[in-house]
Amino acid sequence: MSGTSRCRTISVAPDAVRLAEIRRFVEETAVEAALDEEKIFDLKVAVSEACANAVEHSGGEHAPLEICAFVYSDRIVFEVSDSGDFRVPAAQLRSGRDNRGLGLPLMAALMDEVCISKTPRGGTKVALSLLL
Amino acid sequence: MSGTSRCRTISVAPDAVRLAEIRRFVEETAVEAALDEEKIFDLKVAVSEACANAVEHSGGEHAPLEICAFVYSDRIVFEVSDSGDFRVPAAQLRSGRDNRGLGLPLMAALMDEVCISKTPRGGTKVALSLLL
Amino acid sequence: MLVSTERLDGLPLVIVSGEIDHGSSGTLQTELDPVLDEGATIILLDLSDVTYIDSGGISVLLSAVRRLRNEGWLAAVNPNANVRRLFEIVGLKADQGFRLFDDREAAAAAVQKLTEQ
Amino acid sequence: MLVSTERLDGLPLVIVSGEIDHGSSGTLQTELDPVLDEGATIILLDLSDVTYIDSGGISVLLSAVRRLRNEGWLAAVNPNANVRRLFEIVGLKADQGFRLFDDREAAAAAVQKLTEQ
Ligand SMILES: Nc1ncnc2c1ncn2[C@@H]1O[C@H](COP(=O)(O)OP(=O)(O)O)[C@@H](O)[C@H]1O
Ligand SMILES: Nc1ncnc2c1ncn2[C@@H]1O[C@H](COP(=O)(O)OP(=O)(O)O)[C@@H](O)[C@H]1O
Repeated sequence: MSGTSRCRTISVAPDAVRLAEIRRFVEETAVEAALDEEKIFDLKVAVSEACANAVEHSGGEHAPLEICAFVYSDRIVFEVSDSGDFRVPAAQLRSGRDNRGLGLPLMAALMDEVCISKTPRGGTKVALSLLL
Repeated sequence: MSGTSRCRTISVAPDAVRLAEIRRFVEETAVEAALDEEKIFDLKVAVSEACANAVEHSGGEHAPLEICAFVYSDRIVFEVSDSGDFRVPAAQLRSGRDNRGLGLPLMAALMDEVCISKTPRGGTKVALSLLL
Repeated sequence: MLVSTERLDGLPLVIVSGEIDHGSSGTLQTELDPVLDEGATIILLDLSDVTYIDSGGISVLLSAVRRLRNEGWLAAVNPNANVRRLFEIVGLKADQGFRLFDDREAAAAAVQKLTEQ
Repeated sequence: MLVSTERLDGLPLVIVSGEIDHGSSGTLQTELDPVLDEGATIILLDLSDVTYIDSGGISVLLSAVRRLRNEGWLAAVNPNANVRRLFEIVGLKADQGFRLFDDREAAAAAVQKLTEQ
């Protein structure tokens, strides 16, 4: 990764109704970085999926989600951090999981890189990168 | 990531019967890096899952899988590369997907970091990292 | 997201506008359920004014497609280029329970042709 | 991976050794299917000599658990610490169709107690 990064952060309550607001943040950042419409759409989807997972799976914590945007000269990166462990979907959930399990594959299909990592304080961070 | 890396690579035909051989490679590398038994087991599972996905989903290509091991002073990383696009599971597959969709979540739950990225030549690379 | 249901040539026509995401997809599901329950085999879904969709919305469409697949289809009308691209990525476009049309008339004509056979 | 089936106190006892992965799990499935098909409600699965398992093997166990869940359970006997940990991570340990035992006798005793009730 080359170039200096400009970093912007928002912090949002873990509720699916806030996803639209997060997408406005993605859109603004991506428009400023002069991305084309297709890439902006893909980033909105990928960030929404990561945030929807954090809302659903981070374990009923009330801690806010943090979304950080980094714009480098060759790529744009959005990091979504929550305060819960990454979990394997429970067996009960998995039967009748007809429409589940689309989120992570969709992120990976749309982005150039998706990194899922443990944060030092026991949370989960998903970093979504698109080359410019 | 600090320290010099020692890098070892193996190249294996994309066939599930070769997974045991890949695990021997993981085990040797991890034992040399003095990891404990639990971490060695977790690495074997994560690398096997990534390779099983490459075998199943990389699209019937006959190109071999490449597995590269990097040992840094603070972490060990295994990279699994195949020559197919990352794909979203097909709708047909998704109904009756009772036991599917365990691989990626298991990797993320066991590792400190999982990165899925597109390779320059249209393939998929999964990098699995464990802190030492 | 806004959603309403009308009829076109006797077929249910569900019209959606705005963003279909994990927060709003439940409302779409609630609109589609009674239409499916009353036994519709073809549903027209006008997406002209949908600006965004993700797996939240796609899950709802997949459920409908699964229920319609054996006897009919879900007809997505005029999704924008990005929405269309996403339908392709998730495999909806290749599903036999799903069809894409450029406008309502084309969808209705395809149904007409089907009933004439 | 090696697998064979015996009987203990009239119960099917499936004994596995080696590594259960995406390459070998089909063999385990093939061994379990007829046992499930003949209507067993409790299956003992001796994992003492299993050195490795991943989602390939876990999928097979989950299918069995799903079939047994309403009337009985799959009894995993003596898995090693790593295998046990994986069972916990994937939620098997908390499933009502799954039980863990330290040895065959403990498993058989639990069944005995059940039938005495
Ligand atoms: N932020 C997160 N925290 C904890 N677990 C997560 C998180 N994101 C994803 N997961 C786990 O990964 C699984 C797969 O996620 P995904 O592919 O988005 O499908 P779905 O959410 O429909 O199950 C989830 O079911 C969950 O167990
Ligand atoms: N190496 C790969 N190449 C292409 N697609 C992949 C690859 N790995 C994973 N995928 C996609 O991600 C989906 C989820 O993978 P995973 O969680 O391991 O579950 P499963 O393999 O059981 O479907 C797969 O169904 C596939 O569509």
